[in-house]
Amino acid sequence: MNPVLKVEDLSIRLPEGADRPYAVNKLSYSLYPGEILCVVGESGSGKSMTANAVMGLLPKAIQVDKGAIIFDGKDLISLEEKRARDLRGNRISMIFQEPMTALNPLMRVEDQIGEVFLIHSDLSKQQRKARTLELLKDVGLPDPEKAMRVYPHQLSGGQRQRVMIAMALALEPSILIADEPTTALDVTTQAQILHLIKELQRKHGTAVMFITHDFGVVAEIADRVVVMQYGDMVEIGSREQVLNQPQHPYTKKLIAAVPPLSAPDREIEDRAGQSPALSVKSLCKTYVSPGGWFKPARTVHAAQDVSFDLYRGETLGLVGESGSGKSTVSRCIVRLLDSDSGEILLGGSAIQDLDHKALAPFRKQIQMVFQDPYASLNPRKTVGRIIADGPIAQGVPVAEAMDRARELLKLVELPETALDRYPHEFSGGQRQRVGIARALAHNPQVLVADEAISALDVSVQAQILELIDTLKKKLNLAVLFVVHDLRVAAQVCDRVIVMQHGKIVEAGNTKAVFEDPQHTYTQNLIASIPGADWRSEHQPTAVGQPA
Amino acid sequence: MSIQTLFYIGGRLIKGLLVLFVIAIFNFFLIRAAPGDPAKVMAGEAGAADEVFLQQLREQFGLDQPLYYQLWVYISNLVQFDMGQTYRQQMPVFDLIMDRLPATLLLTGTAFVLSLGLGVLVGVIAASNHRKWIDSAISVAALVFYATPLFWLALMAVLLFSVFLGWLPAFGMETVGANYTGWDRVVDIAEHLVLPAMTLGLFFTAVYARMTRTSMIETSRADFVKTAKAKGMSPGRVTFRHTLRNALLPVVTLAGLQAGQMIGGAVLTETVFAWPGIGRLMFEALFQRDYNLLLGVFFISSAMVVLFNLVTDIIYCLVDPRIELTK
Amino acid sequence: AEPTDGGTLNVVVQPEPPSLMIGIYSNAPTQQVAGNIYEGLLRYDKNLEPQPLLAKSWESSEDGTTWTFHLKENVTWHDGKPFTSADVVFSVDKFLRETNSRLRQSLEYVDSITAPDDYTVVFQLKEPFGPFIGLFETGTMPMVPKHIYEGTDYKTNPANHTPIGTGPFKFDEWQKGSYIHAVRNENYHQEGLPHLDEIYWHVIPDAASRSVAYETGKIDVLPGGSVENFDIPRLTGLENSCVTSEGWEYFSPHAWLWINNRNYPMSDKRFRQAIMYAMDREFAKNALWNGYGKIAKGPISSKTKFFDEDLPDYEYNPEKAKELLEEMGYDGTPVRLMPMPYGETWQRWAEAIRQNLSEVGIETDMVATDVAGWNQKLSDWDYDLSFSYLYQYGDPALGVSRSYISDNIAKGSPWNNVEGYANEKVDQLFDEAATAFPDSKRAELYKQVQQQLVEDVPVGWLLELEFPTIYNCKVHNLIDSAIGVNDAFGTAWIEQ
Amino acid sequence: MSILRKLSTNKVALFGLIVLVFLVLVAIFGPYLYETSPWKMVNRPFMPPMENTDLMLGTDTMGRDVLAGLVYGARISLLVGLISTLIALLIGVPLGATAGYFGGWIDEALMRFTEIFQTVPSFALAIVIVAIFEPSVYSITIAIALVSWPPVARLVRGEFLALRNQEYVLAARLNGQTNRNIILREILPNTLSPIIVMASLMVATAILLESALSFLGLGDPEIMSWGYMIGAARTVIRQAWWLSFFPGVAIAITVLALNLVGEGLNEALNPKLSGKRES
Ligand SMILES: Nc1ncnc2c1ncn2[C@@H]1O[C@H](COP(=O)(O)OP(=O)(O)OP(=O)(O)O)[C@@H](O)[C@H]1O
Ligand SMILES: Nc1ncnc2c1ncn2[C@@H]1O[C@H](COP(=O)(O)OP(=O)(O)OP(=O)(O)O)[C@@H](O)[C@H]1O
Ligand SMILES: [Mg+2]
Ligand SMILES: [Mg+2]
Ligand code: NI
Repeated sequence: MNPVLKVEDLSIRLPEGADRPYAVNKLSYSLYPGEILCVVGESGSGKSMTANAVMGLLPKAIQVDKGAIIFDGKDLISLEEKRARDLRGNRISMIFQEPMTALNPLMRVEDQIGEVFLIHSDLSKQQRKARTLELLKDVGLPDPEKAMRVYPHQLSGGQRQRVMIAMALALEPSILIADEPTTALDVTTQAQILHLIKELQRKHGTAVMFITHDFGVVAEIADRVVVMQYGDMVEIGSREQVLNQPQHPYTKKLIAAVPPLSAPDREIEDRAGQSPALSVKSLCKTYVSPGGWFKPARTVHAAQDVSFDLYRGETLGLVGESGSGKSTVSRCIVRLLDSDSGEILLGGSAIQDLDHKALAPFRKQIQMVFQDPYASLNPRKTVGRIIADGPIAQGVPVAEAMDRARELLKLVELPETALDRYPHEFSGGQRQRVGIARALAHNPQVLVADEAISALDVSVQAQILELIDTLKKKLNLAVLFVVHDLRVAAQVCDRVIVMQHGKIVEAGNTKAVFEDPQHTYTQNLIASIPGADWRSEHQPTAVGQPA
Repeated sequence: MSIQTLFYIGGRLIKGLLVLFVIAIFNFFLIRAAPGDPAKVMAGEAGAADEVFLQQLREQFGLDQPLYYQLWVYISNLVQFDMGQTYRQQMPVFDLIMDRLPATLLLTGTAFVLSLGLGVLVGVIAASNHRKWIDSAISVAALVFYATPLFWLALMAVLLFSVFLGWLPAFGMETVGANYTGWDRVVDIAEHLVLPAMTLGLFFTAVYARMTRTSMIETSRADFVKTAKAKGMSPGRVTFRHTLRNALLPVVTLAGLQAGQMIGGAVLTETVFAWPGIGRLMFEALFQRDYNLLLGVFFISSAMVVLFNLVTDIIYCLVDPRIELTK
Repeated sequence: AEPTDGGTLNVVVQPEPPSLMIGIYSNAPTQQVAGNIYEGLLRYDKNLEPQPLLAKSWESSEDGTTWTFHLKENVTWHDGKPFTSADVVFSVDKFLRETNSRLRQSLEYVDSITAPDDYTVVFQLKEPFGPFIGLFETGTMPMVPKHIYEGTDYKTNPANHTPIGTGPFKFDEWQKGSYIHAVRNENYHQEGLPHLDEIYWHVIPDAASRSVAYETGKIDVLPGGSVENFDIPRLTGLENSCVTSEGWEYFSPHAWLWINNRNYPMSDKRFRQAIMYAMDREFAKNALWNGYGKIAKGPISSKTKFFDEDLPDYEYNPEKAKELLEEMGYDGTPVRLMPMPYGETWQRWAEAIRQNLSEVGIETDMVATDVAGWNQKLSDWDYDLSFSYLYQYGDPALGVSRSYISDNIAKGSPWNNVEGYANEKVDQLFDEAATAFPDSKRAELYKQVQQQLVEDVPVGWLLELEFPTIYNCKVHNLIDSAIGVNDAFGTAWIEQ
Repeated sequence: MSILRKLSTNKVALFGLIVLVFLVLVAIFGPYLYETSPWKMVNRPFMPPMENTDLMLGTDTMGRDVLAGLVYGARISLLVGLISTLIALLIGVPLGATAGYFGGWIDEALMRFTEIFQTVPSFALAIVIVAIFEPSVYSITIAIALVSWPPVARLVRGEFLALRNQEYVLAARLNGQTNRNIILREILPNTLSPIIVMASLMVATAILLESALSFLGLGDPEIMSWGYMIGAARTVIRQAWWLSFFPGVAIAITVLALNLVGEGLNEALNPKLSGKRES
């Protein structure tokens, strides 16, 4: 079979002052009709650059240095712009990562899709409308008639991504390039979209270049896989080959870092006699977004009758889809939010109604690690101050607090020299360590980690998870681990709580919940995990251990 | 337009009226803080005056009453949309302002439309030639106009176009005494309008051009522009159908804010070009301590600002489906 | 050349008058326009000699206490009603007594006004009043129609908006902020007059725009003071541009520096004299007034009757000023200088004087105000040095004494004895001079007053101002009386 | 400082910066070159530029040295611009910070208050304030400040609204820091860049405003400023173009330089515009 697309010795130069000279270096591979080729690699490895080069959408400052991209016998790089335009959106189309921003907010769905026909065909208005409707039906939008008339902001993320797909497939292109199309979506939505892409690809025989950093997704849909690192292609091969017998050490490392889906056996301590470090009873929180003049107020029950106990030395997972209320619960617990009703007992004392002053002593006992390693550190403060400011605010002398900060840095495995540096001088993983050190500065008993690893690359995730685990044991912490990635939950949590629409639908020991989910929602959730089959039966590799 | 929108507009109007009301009170006291009073000014112009004359005038104007009473009278009249009498011209303030308002609206309206149209056009040209010489040329020109004092431009324009070249009338709104009617009159007014509208508009053209340029450049980096390009659209089409519409949103907001403010900003232009508008009226009223008139002008121009802001909001809502006129 | 009829005259009026009802509003711009609509009984030629207008003749008794006026018989108001002696009695005795504060003071000397018949009016004075015959000019004593105003509230009478007079031009339209339009009065009582068809008074608030308007031919007449002095040489240098300083004889504007005599250091005569020596008035005249005007020697203008030629001069002499200051032991207390907010020239003048004073060691703080604030501060005596210029109205009793007699020290007006100078001798001399008879006796008394005042320097006399009127040479006979452009343009005509 | 380094890579901004530094030097040291005041009448009036080497830019209506006026004026124009901006910041920043940080009715009340100042046409308000409190350097500065703070308040409020739920702010709250500390130490430093950019542009606007007020005759009569010079020269523009030309150019250049620097700062501080990827 002849490839539909051939990338030959492609090098893309980065502007001066970038972290490396080439975004993509001497890249060669082919894409065959009807196959799904996954391009994986960590952030910044040049995945998007390749895709953009194919589409001719490279930023002005970035130039193709050498090489060719052959499509239909023509080199896309040297092709004159007008001819290339005829191919774009017609023979080759693309969908992007952020469904929220990839659609023009000022145009109706119908017009945005219709535009493709307008540019590349001479269908009449009626025909365009009919085709658009058909497409929307194809991608499984509920009530496509109505969907035609709405604006993007009136659709959910998954729905928008469906619109994008409809747009991309409008003219039955030979190639579809999908740049991380599911990264911003929920597991269940992700599963649906992946399914949709696969189905449409089969139906139309489209060749798909699928960019992702998630090996689960690769396992789910790939025919062949390209692995990239720092602009180099380090490995290429069939899915089975790459996933199960990786050759290159980098690939091995990446794959090893993916936690298996099955929960390891854990010793279940009997807590009967112990008193919980944190006890939540019937917590309720409702958001009321104020209505305007004659606009009905919108109420969201983000937490309804949430109860659980958390003991020292255990990790309790809080899982559920986006919007299920996980963050709400964790923020109520640390009193960043005021709950409506229920009790929060910290070491036996009720803290839910304490005011700013009375709360101060309890602040030391419960601390939080945040999600975004970039947003959670004040860019204008040195790492030392970031860690020490909490104790200083509580009355600890500055010198003492700084000494303690130094110790903490050692604890989270950062060099002491970090003390006087600013957050932007650190990588994401290192920053998250600083965040943890800050949380530990007060010697808390309870640590709440809200999606503390979601923003990190897989390999870094593993390190942070390990750190938290070590610290937990060393300091006998009670950890509330909020996470949406079930693979992670399965690995690190002793017990899990599953939330849906603000309610707890299932709770229990991790292994029990994963192996025998009781609630249909939990079952559904687990089934949606991409690549669920891959590595689930595998012997669990210890977290973070290099393969 | 939905009922909700109507309610929204109603609500905004009520809020606006409240603001205006506070402004009226604030201005009332502000103006009374000035030394001198209208009677003195008028007596002063007479070149001779005694206490009797002053007292007569004050009585006539109601200035002999205690301040709180004057405020009460003013506010209770205002609530009935009566702004009182001017001291000098002895006519209802409202009538006088309405006499002058059309001139100002004509001037600022023309300047506004011109500057917005031209500014957006130039801004788009600059943005689509980002980092090329034409972009630099436009940016420099816009900056120079932005940095040059308005009155200076006005003076230079008069020198050049009226005195040396003799192409355009230097002042006034129409040829006095020519008694043109119909089309001739329109042409006559248009001729008079060119210089003041140009000087007033140039600054704002620069403002809009700069703003449009920045906004266009920023928007052209948005994901949906990439989507549009990925559809295989020509750059022109991408610019006009996708980038421009989104890039115009902040320009619309700014323009709305400035449309109202322009009325106050026209004082300079109206003075240099002897344009019989309310900017000049305000300036004169201030120095004549014509309290009622000054308050009236302030009230009306603030009302214009409120009105323009509301109109902007409505336009914004029409352009941007994400905004709902409900909060 | 022979006058030709017809044509439109375009004049600048600055600022826009508050009203055209000259009986109530006696300021300059009002008179400039309304002087064409209303008339007084007499007008004055450039030597201040009375000429007939609504009165065709007049005579006084031997002792100067009874004045009889014979009115013209063919005069009608603009609305067609005849003008009679009843109108005169109403205007002077009722209307103006109530509304015109300047005339009211002079009318104190009048015992009664009677009309023996329709065309005769008799003024009976309590005692002889020197300047009496100088009171009949339009701005001072305009005739207003009795049939319209009698029994109404004069200030709010709607007719104030549509003035009705007897003058050569009829009010037509007032576009507020733009122009005032008057048209020829077909039934004017002087045969063959007026020559012009119509007059436009243009309101152009900016001085530079006014001169452009003149240059571009939109305006024919720039009355004195309507353009900046700096522009005068340029404008008069234009082709077909004429200029005259005439037409200010009646007013003879006299500029001086108010010196607040109440406060140290101005309370010291030597300080005030030092100021006189410190000021370079010649420079100011040349740099600021383009050489127009004449340096004022004392309180009375050289154009006014009773001016004393032999007064001593205060020449520019900083050394002398310093000596005087030393002599008085001036301690360097800074004084406040409040410029007159009447345009650039006055602002510059203040800057020049500030510099003059600083050179002899008097430090000044400038106080900026606008017209209202300036009025207020002067009337409250809250100033050290300031400016003013006042009209002389052809007679010291009308225009001079008011600034120096101690009776006139009263807060609340910027037009009286604001400097707070009180000298019994001066009071007495002024008082006698006003009612002395005949003129030779008055002259003697005024001479004494002038000597005394110049010695005391209650105010710092600056300049006898001249406001040259600039006009297109095609306009003829523009100024034919002592009040110039403030009088009617009845005899003016335009070369076609 | 990295901002300076970034600025120095932007040629246009660097040019603006150099001009600005030069102006500041003139403003600080220039007056020492003249022993006497700029009001001194040194020669005959209306002397054109270059006629006398001592008076390079000629003399004005009263024979005063135009160059001396320009040099002294630089000080005043820059000072009025700077101080009024400073005052505007002192009003706008705390107000915006309080409104944005606390939200709720405090925000509502403060924003209504701001709205009042935004609704009155600002130039007109400035005129009235100066006229009423009588033209002096103080009243002019205050009037300019009073009409220019609302945008600052809005900007700061917006920034605070956006930042107050940033995770590092939440962390500070969890740490038990006081509201004052959070506002001053955590949030405010992170809003500085847009504030600096806005301030640099406000200085420019303030200089223009001052000159516009002077043009209308509302300048401080005690002080030689560029605005005064144009205002005074406006009536003689036909006789002596140089009198309004040079101060006009001085204003334009200053404002231009400030704008260039402001824009440069904006580009350097705002990653969205710098053409580089955010990270
Ligand atoms: N507009 C740009 N200007 C300069 N450098 C860029 C630009 N866009 C990307 N780069 C650089 O090019 C390299 C490759 O980036 P690319 O976007 O292809 O990575 P990626 O693999 O898609 O990463 P991610 O998973 O984060 O999307 C990176 O080093 C990045 O910093
Ligand atoms: N400040 C708020 N005002 C109104 N509604 C809110 C607010 N914060 C959250 N919500 C709503 O409450 C619900 C629960 O939100 P929450 O952030 O707790 O979810 P989550 O489980 O943490 O989701 P994610 O995985 O996306 O972080 C959602 O429907 C959300 O839209
Ligand atoms: Mg990417
Ligand atoms: Mg969350
Ligand atoms: Ni609607």
